[in-house]
Amino acid sequence: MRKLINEPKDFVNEMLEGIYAGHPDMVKPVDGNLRCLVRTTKKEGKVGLATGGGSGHLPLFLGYVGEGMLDGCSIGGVFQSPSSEQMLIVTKAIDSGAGVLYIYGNYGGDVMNFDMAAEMAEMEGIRVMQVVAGEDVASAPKGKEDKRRGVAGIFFVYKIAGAYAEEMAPLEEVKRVADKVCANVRTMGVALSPCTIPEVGKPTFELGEGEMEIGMGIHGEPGVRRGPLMKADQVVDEILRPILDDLPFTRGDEVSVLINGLGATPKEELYILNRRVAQVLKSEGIKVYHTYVGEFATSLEMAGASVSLLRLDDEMKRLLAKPANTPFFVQPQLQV
Amino acid sequence: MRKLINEPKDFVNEMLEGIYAGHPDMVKPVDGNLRCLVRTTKKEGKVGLATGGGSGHLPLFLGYVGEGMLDGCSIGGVFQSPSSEQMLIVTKAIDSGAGVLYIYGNYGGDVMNFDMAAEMAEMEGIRVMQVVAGEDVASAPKGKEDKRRGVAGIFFVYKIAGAYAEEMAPLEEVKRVADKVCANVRTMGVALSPCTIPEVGKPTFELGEGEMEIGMGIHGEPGVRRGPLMKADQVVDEILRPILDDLPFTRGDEVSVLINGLGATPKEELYILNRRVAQVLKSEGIKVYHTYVGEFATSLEMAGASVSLLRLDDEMKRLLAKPANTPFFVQPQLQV
Amino acid sequence: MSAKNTLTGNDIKRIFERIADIMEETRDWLGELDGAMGDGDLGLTMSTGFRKAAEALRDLDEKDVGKLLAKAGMVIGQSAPSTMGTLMATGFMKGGKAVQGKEEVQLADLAALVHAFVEGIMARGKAKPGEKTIIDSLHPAAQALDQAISEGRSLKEGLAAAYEAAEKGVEATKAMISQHGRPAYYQEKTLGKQDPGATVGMLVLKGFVDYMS
Amino acid sequence: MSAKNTLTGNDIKRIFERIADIMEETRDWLGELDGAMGDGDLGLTMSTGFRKAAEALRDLDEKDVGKLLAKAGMVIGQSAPSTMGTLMATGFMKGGKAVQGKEEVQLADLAALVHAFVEGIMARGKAKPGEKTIIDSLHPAAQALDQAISEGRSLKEGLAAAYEAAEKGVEATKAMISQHGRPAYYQEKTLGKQDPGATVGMLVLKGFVDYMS
Ligand SMILES: Nc1ncnc2c1ncn2[C@@H]1O[C@H](COP(=O)(O)OP(=O)(O)O)[C@@H](O)[C@H]1O
Ligand SMILES: Nc1ncnc2c1ncn2[C@@H]1O[C@H](COP(=O)(O)OP(=O)(O)O)[C@@H](O)[C@H]1O
Ligand SMILES: [Mg+2]
Ligand SMILES: [Mg+2]
Ligand SMILES: [Mg+2]
Ligand SMILES: [Mg+2]
Repeated sequence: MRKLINEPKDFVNEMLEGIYAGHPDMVKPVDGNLRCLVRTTKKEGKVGLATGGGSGHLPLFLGYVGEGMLDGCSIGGVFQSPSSEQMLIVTKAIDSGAGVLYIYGNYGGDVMNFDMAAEMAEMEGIRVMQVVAGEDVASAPKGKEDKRRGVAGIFFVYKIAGAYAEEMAPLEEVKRVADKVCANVRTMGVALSPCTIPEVGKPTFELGEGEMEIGMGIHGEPGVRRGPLMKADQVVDEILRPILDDLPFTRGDEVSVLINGLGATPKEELYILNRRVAQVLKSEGIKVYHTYVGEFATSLEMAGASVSLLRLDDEMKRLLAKPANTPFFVQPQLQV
Repeated sequence: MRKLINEPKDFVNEMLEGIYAGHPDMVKPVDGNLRCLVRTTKKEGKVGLATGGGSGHLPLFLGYVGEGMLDGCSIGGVFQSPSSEQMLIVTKAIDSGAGVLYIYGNYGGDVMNFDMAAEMAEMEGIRVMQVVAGEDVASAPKGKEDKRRGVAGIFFVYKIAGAYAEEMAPLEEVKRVADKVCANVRTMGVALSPCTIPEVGKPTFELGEGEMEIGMGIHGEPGVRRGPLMKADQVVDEILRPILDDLPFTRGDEVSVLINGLGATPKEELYILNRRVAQVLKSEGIKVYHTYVGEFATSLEMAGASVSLLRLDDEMKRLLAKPANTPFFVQPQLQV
Repeated sequence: MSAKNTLTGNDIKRIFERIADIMEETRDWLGELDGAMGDGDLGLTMSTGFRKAAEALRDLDEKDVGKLLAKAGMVIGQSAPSTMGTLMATGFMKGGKAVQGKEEVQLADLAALVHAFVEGIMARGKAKPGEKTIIDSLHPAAQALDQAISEGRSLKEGLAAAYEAAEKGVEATKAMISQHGRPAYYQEKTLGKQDPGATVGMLVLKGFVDYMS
Repeated sequence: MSAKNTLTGNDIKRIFERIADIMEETRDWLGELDGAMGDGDLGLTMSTGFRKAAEALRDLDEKDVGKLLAKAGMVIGQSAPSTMGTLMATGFMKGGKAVQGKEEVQLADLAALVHAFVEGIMARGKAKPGEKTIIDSLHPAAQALDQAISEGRSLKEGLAAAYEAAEKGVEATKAMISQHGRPAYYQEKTLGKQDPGATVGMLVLKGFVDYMS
């Protein structure tokens, strides 16, 4: 293992201690519970936005807790769901009477735990609604959208729902917009190398030096095809086509682009991918409103990248453009 | 090579095309010359801030061109200096009468080319001053500060000089503050794996799976010690001590901390390092004003990290806190 | 210990110790079963979860079998928040509710417990029999308990029948295609493989059977 | 071609072709020399730089030797912006300036050229003799040219003496400790190794010598 860590078993908690030490003005643990992270400030009457998920995906999930985005996050072990109890703790901490919206990725363990947490919260008199993000077109065919994994595209859900909640929109409304984002975002990725869970100590899967897997999930879930590593432009063509065809995105659409690195892939390469994405979208007559390039949802030190497209309407565009300020993502007001 | 690229020889230009495609509102090439990048907007009477350096270090160098930071950047091949001609082109494009300040890292090729560019610019009637950043304590002993390599700490120089220039400070003043930052910042790092220059195709150096090199430079320049990989806390202790002793940083000092990933190291690990840095600083009685964690100066897909400390005074603190908005770095106004 | 026809809270505590032992003994095997199409953590999560549950029960001054089971579920859910941990939490909490207030449970109570357990899991996981999950071992087991009651069997005989039905259920999962969790991504490739979660269901029953003999 | 005692712009153009060939022939060797303590790009940058320079000169309708040399320097600087590329750019631009306006150069002009070249490099690189750089081959070469002039030698003889002095200078760098560029980080470890930049200086002179014979 080529890792800068101490004891593998302390990986998550020490990472969290580093986060609280680094951003004391922005986030804090609930009652000393490191794995229940909330904003330092709470706005009365605002809908609380909570997420949660396994560790190992920074900035996901906790990295988006902050102004203009989320209010709290429950944190699981590496690639493991947090418990429903943690989720309940976060829910109670962030509710200020307007109810709480859960936004999380479509993974069995997370879904069940958030379901349980929602039931418990309701029993405590907190209104909870849920939005499950699943936009990886490689993970299930069209028609089975509800089986799709949630990957980097959840960033758009956080960003847009977060901006709306910040405007004091009511729970149903925030949920409506969050659902709309889920319905309009699509992602597909490619992996070039595995990653190693600290407590496991060996790679999650094997992938030879000259190999890639198209459509692989962020925990190493199987993709659609494994084969020799292709040129960047070919890779883009191969992952962009299913995205475009799925929604489908058509001439005249306006989209926001997210080029996401999985961990070990340099930003230089992400921009080489973006070059091709921009070319293809241009030739398809699809307009790009704003491009995000960087690491938004990672798998530890996995090499690879994903491309997400969000089809915008005026409402989503207005909210996407709003400012945000979290430990991992800062955006000034964008020109609309 | 596990790389998402097309032809190795097109690596730099295609990366740049991706950057221009992704941030058309923020940066543009000078007269179609991809390797001469400037801000889209120009403020009359403002001192122009230019940097330049080799490719392969994103966000360095071009990533800090934008509001509140730099005005232009000349871009070299991977790990190679840009030419003095490119520097001159950028200088002419960003000068608006108030003169231009060059801020760049202390590497032979860059120094000579910027010197040449400065001479040529002076011949064209543009006032040029220079600030050379070199803060890697592992690269030369105390007393030989002028031999030190410039690494991630240059971010602080850009940030603070950029904020000052934005306030319309004159050239001499911006240089004074930039020099002050250089004098007060120290960095040291550790490498866990090499990187591969696309056109070379094989790793820049060998480093076994369980090995690390303390003090290695961002192009693989030799460090102070190679040995078996240690625990994160020990690594921090070993690189923080020379930093603290060098300036020296002492009880009562206030610093800004920069934990920088070299490319392949996950943010989780950077925060584990930050945890220990915060502990040590606390025990030394050194106050932390603001912590930056992420990738600020990389070496393609090299694994490893560096720690930088900037000793603040009121002037530097005020300027560090100012907002910035570039393709790779966004900061809202911080609380001072 | 012969002709024992009821289980008290104390028995339940010792049964959880036995289940924890079984999970520890089978840890690597469960890990391998899960690793084939899943993330391979099942051995780890189940041995940790049941060990913690057994420890929590040991220190608990509580006679109500239902409350003990609910407590065990909560502990497993917190210490192993994986799919199976969460399903065990739901199952034991729902199952516990079905026998709440009883300090002794008979075969009929156990049947109600397992039925509630399975229904809880089905609701939580939005799954039904035949989809290659834990349901495919526990649902037949519940039915076997019903049958044993109608045939007037003893507690020991009933549990043995339930275990046997669960074993057959596990075997039957080999012919099914995974519809839930990570293995579902592999679809047809899951044919021929036994479901790890169903295996866990069977092992839990084995804990009861082992304790009775 | 015997007893040729001046060089015209045309000769200079052909000398650059020869130097480009030499850099190509020695590319791997230069790469290895640089790779030992540096980044190993020297073979690549020098073969590219001199080839581009030779090509640029070929197409140039210019008789002024000084301007030709300055142009060559500029092209090398642009196409090979490494340390050596930049030093070559500086050297040829300064050297060119020293003979500007001349369409034919004699041994004395060449001496002035090499002196200006070396001084330009010293100013640009803030280096002096003995610090294990290109200066350590070219500075002795400049002195050898002075000596040859005072001894009344021919152009060919003078250049041969300069080349010989450069060769000795390269040999002498083995006993020096690097003070500049990447190798300087290695300090004592650079002992025993010949300096790659000094080697390039010697090879440039070899281009002149080869052309003369
Ligand atoms: N929705 C579901 N309903 C019931 N059982 C399920 C469901 N999803 C998965 N399972 C069961 O869970 C088992 C895997 O458990 P576990 O290893 O804990 O999952 P994970 O590690 O992916 O969270 C499967 O073999 C299957 O029996
Ligand atoms: N400051 C300097 N002044 C003169 N020569 C120098 C200086 N620094 C380096 N050199 C010469 O440059 C050579 C290396 O050139 P090059 O490979 O182009 O460097 P780099 O690749 O590091 O830019 C050294 O062998 C040395 O002769
Ligand atoms: Mg599992
Ligand atoms: Mg799991
Ligand atoms: Mg070199
Ligand atoms: Mg070089």
